[in-house]
Amino acid sequence: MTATAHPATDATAPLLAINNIEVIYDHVILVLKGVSLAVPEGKIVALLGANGAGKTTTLKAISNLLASERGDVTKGGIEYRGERIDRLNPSELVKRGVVQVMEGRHCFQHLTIEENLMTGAFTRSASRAEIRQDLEKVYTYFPRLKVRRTSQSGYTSGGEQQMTAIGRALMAKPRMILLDEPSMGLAPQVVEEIFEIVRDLNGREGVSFLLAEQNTMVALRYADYGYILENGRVVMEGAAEQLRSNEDVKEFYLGLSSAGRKSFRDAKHYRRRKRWLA
Amino acid sequence: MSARDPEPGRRIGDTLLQVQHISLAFGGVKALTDISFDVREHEIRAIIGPNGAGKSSMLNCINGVYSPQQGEIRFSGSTFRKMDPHKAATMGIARTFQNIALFKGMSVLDNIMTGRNLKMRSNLLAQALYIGPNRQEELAHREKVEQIIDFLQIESVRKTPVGRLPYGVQKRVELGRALAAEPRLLLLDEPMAGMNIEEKQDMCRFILDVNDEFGTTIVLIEHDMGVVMDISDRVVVLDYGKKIGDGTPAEVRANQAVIDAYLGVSH
Amino acid sequence: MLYREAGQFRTSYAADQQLLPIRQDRILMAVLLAVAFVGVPLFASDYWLTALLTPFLVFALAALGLNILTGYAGQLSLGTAAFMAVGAFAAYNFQLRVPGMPILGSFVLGGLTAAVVGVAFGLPSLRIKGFYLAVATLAAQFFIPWLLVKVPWFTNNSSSGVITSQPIVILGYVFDTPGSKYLLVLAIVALMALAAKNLVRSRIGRAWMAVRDMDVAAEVIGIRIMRTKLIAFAVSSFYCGVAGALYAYAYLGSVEPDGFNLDLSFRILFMIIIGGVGSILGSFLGAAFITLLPIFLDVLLVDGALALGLNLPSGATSMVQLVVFGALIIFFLIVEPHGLARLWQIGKEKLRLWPFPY
Amino acid sequence: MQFFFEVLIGGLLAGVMYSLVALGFVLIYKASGVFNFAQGAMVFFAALTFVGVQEKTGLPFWAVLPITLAVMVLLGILTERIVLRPLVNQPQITLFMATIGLAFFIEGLAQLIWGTEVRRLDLGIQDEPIAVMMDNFDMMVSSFDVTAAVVAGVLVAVLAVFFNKTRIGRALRAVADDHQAALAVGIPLKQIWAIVWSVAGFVALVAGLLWGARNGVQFALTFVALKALPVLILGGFESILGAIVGGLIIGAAEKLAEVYLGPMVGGGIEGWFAYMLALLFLLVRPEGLFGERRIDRV
Amino acid sequence: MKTWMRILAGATALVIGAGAVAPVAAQQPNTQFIGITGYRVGPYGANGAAFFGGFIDYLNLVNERDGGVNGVKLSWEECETEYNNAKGVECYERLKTRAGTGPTAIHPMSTGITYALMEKAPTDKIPLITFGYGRTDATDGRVFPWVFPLMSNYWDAATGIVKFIGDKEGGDAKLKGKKIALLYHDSAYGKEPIPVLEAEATKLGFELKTIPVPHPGNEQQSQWLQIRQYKPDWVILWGWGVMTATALQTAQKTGYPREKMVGNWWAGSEIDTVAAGPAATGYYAASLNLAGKSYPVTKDVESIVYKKANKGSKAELVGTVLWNRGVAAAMFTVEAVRTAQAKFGKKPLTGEQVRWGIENLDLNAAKLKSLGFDTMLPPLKLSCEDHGGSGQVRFQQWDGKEWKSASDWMKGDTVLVRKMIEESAAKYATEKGIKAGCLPG
Repeated sequence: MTATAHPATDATAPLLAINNIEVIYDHVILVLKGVSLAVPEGKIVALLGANGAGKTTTLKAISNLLASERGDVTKGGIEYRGERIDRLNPSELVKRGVVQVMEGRHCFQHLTIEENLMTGAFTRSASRAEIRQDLEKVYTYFPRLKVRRTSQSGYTSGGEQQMTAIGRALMAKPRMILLDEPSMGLAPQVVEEIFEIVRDLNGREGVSFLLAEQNTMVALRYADYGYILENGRVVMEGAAEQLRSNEDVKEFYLGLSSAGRKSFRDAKHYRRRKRWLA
Repeated sequence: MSARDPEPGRRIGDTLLQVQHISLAFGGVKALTDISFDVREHEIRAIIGPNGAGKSSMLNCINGVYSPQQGEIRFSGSTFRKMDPHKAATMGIARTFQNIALFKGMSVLDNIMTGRNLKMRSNLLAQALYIGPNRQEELAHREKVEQIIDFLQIESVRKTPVGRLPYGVQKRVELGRALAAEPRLLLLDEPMAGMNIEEKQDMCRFILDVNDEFGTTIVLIEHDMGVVMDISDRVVVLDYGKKIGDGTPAEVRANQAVIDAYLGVSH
Repeated sequence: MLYREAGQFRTSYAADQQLLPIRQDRILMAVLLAVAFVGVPLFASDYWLTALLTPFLVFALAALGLNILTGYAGQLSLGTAAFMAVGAFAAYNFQLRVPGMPILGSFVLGGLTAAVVGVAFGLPSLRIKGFYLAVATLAAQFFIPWLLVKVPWFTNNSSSGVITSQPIVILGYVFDTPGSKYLLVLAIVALMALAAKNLVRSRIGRAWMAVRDMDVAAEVIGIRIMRTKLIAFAVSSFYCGVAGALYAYAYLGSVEPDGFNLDLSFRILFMIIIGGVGSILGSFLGAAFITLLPIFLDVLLVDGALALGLNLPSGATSMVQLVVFGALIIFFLIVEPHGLARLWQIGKEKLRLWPFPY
Repeated sequence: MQFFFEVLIGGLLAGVMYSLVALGFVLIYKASGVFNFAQGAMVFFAALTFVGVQEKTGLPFWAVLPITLAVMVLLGILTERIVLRPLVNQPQITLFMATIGLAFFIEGLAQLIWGTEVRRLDLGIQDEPIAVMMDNFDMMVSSFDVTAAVVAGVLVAVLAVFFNKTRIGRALRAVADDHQAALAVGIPLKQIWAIVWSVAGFVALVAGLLWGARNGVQFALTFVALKALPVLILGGFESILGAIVGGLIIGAAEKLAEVYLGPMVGGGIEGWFAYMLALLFLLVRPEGLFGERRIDRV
Repeated sequence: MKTWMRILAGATALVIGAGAVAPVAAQQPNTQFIGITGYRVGPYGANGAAFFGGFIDYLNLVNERDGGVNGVKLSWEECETEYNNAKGVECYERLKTRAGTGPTAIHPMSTGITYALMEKAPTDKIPLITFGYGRTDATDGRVFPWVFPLMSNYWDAATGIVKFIGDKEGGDAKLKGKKIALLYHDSAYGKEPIPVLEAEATKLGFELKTIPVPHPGNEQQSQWLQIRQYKPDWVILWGWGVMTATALQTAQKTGYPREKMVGNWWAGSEIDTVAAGPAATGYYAASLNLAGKSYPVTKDVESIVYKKANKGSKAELVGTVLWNRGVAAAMFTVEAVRTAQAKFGKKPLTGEQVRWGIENLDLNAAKLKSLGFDTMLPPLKLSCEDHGGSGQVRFQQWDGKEWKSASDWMKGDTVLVRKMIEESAAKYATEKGIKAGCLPG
């Protein structure tokens, strides 16, 4: 990777910087083994990797949602606008403009879509009218939500729920959204729709995104920069187009070999050595 | 790339499962409307469609978890208006779930052993005493289960509680549990959701091997078009509970209704 | 390294599926059984036998029963004491009304009667789950003692509702000393614990756990949910029923329906939670803890206050006891929600590695 | 017929008393998924504290009330902080057990502080038949019960507004649905739970005062929780309206059954009748009267 | 953090295991040890606190004032049973190991625990004193040599109440055609009076309706509506715990006069009436002992135990019905020891020796007066045949502030009661293969 492509070396300090953090669950399971990354203001940064690589853990370490899952950041630090945020509680963080949209949407099932959106504004001490205005703005991004505003979110489709989740985060007037697996379980068309909105928000509102995604193909199409995690470590990073053209990424994450995409039919099994373990 | 065998006709047999005019509604909300399709012996049949199209509901109707309001299901010669899950299991229909439905508190071995449940006979007293026939039975089935464990390459985790395993391995264990029942028809609900390419390739291999080696018929729901197009013989496309396409992967890919509703232009 | 298993190979599935595949466990179990069957009766005082060990075993059996239902089959029940009552009163009536009935036969029939009643009250579990079911089992908890009080036949027209157990005679030998009663209970409990262990590692045990963990998936692989749950209710109630009979015959000697109250049910529930839900060993550890803790607290507080020269009014010690008991329960749940059995397991893991930390 | 109505009305009014206790359960269950078995102990603690403070200080009702409320809020906050927070993400049964432990703790503590004596709690409401009803219809309707019903009605109305119309209420419901997500959008979980427990403490205080005035303040107040459980099953654990309607149904059915059915089977059936009724009802509607129907998605 | 908490938890478990191994003996040597299975927590904690408070206050009095019984100091240990049978047995077994003598005599203060200990006591040779509760037919000491339902039993109470109602109506003959409702705690305890009341109803020609109240009895709307419909002339209240107060409150609510309600002695303490508030005014209850502080013994307790030695249990309880009952129970025990000492010597005695002392207890009016009890109790004389010794009850009425005597010491239908006791005891003896007879003294 060339030095100029590294966002952390930009003249201004990055919006978010993670320095060599280690995360341990339950006091025993080491999930992140020293992860460093940076998100510059106004950019979309993708965090890529397989299941269990530590993407979600990284996001939760930033938003401080780990504590309730018996996880703990044991080393390293996280800075947002130059301020250490690793000991802040999530609510403080939201007030500072960092909001996470969790994997699997996590809408409040028994609340209507509009109520869901309203909860996003919980930390703000804005006037009713101001919040109303923001609500309308969210509806302009997601016209579909306006139509279904009174439906209980539990009864809406996956795509609508994902939109609700993002819209809910927007209600907090965030500067930075941590977006976890927005494409999971959604049809290709809906995935495109969601990513278009992400790009839109980034462009028009200047919201920065750190998005964890397995769908490397789509993610790299929309992101500016990408990090690839494997087994709790960053193994590769670079500008999106660089990653996209990297042979290894192509082969392992995009399923493309130089001779075009390999058919799943032709995937080979390499029989591994049998292991002895009771 | 589309057809699997040079001569699919020789591999694929008669109709095994026939879904006829199935309609299903939940409290007035229609999930499925008049769906019909068939699955032939030894075939890999994919069901695709956008989220909420009713794919999982379709599987749930086939193995009796939901009972459709209308229509019937023919499976290997018998016709059912309402299948019940237990009967489906005895007739040789096995199933995996979209969100892993493993028994979290049990080890991999025990999870797969439950798949043999229907094949075990010992009575309660014999089980309590754990002597003679029950012991023999347990050991015999353990043997079978170990074969599956070998096949899926999960030997090293056989005594691990499934809750502690990574997602991809859990998916594999769930496949193993379904295979343990030695099913004729295997229903797979998004077996590759949330996997990376490497894991997907592994899973495809397992599915194809099962299909080849045991001759198991497979019905598969999958979002990854690459996978669907590569490994399935025929594809059903659902949208908002209606069938909008049915045919070989090539046919489906060329179907304008399918492109509009689902595949989108940019794929 | 005390607990090293290296070098112990299991080369067949049969060897791998034994009850205690690890040699150290087998030795430990043998020692434990030897102590329980030989050492204790030789050395323990009557107080220990009557007031601590016998009730401990009886409660462990009841906890085992509840653990089968709640821990393995996932059906939370608050009616344990009621099923114990059924067992006790049924055994009493079989013994009373069937001439020449062997006492062990009465225990078994008492257990079976409880099993039948258990199945009847288990029927709602097919439709309702979780706390709804738990509260529904309270129906059994309130109904059964009422019925036992209301119908004089059950108590053989005892005006007070109290039944006094008949003497325990097996093959002419009268079990009337604390030691002999203890041994009888121990033998029964040991056998039934072994049977429970076998059940949970057989087909039915896996079916229970499957239904507990994910009932839809269990149904789809061909497990009959209804049958599995009802068998769990039956087996569980059988254990509770036998425990109830032993409670009446070997422990208290006389019981009244009101004695089998909600408190007792809760007590047994505590045992499995503290001991470990879904663990045979946990049932024993929990029973030991819950039986001994209040006594220990009692002794500690009374003697402690005396030793410190405090003139604690005995009322206050009782309150303090309640407070400490409640606090300890919470403390335990926070520290180890999976119970003492898990602590034991962790201890074993540590021993395995000892003296190396990893 | 007059007697039938008398029983019916008496039952309905008694049912309201059950609802009062059930409400406390519902609040906590809704917001934190905890089946708080200590609710009965909290009712006892509230009443005992009220009477105790009154006894010690000799202050009038309106002065003692806020003091007691403050104690209950403190108890609620401490409970959340010490018991429930460390148990976040544990299975429901573990939390349930913890609340049983809590019940023991509170019962012991309450009596340690205030003693075991039975005390009288005087709210100044005479528990006598309402003269108008008595004179005109020969119907016995208790003035106390009517007052209690009015109090319960007001309480429910206040709670309904609080839950549905306020920002905190919405946050409470959000937390009830998905506390992880609530945390993610910046709802401070700990404060919210502390609020819930405080509100539950407040409800316990209301119930404690009314029940205490009815039966005297004594340990048996903890038993009123047992009367509330069938109400909960019937009404659904998550519905405030359910707690009220469930209470009315249980109260009325229980009294009618005891009066008309009881004599046939030797009486005393009230102890289990409500449970049996709830059980039978569940067989028809497993989610309770107003409970959320769970859709099993697989 | 986690690890040390685990270790701590493990250590707790260990300590608990170890702690139970060596219960430290609390008693001093060369004293007369009295084991007390008491309860001060739980639903009946208030009752227990009053009773055992009085009990211990009296024991303290004997030590402080008299230096013990003939120079033998008293020692005791209280074990909390929570009114729970199983815990009661554990306490009994624990107390049994104490001192050389064992617990001397046990007051279980719970019918359930009494039953649980009934067959253990003869083997262990420890007498059970059940003052106003327990197994009624145990009054026949030839079948139950180790059980002493002192003074009066439930059937005495029931017939006594009928007698009292008869007196109020102007003679037994006036009872004919009257309607009496029995509102009882739906438990073994509550059902005790039914057979004898039924016999009385047949004999005296009144109508009896029995109405059970399910445990705990904190809700009695339907029962009282039944009473309202039945319109009985009298209501006999056989309550325990919260049930009594609730009954009084609900009676007021349904407009039933409290002056027509008579409770038994477990439904007639300040605990019951205070909780009911003004609703209790006018309510009658049978009693085994009078309330009040005017007796010399009470004054002694106040001045010596409370003021001088500062060992009192709770000043507010002094003089209440149950506190006085506890004092009386302790006095019976002490006097039994004194009686036995006359025969066996002035030294700590065994349970067996004390049993003889109880069976030969003779507390005539003069003796009671010398002990400072005056009229608080009726005279009492036990024998092998009669382990009650009195059979008398006295009625008190709640005037809104305190219990006031409302009758003399009186006896119910003693002939009927004795007959029923002997029948029941004989049946028990046959069942158990007991050969009835007096123990050699």
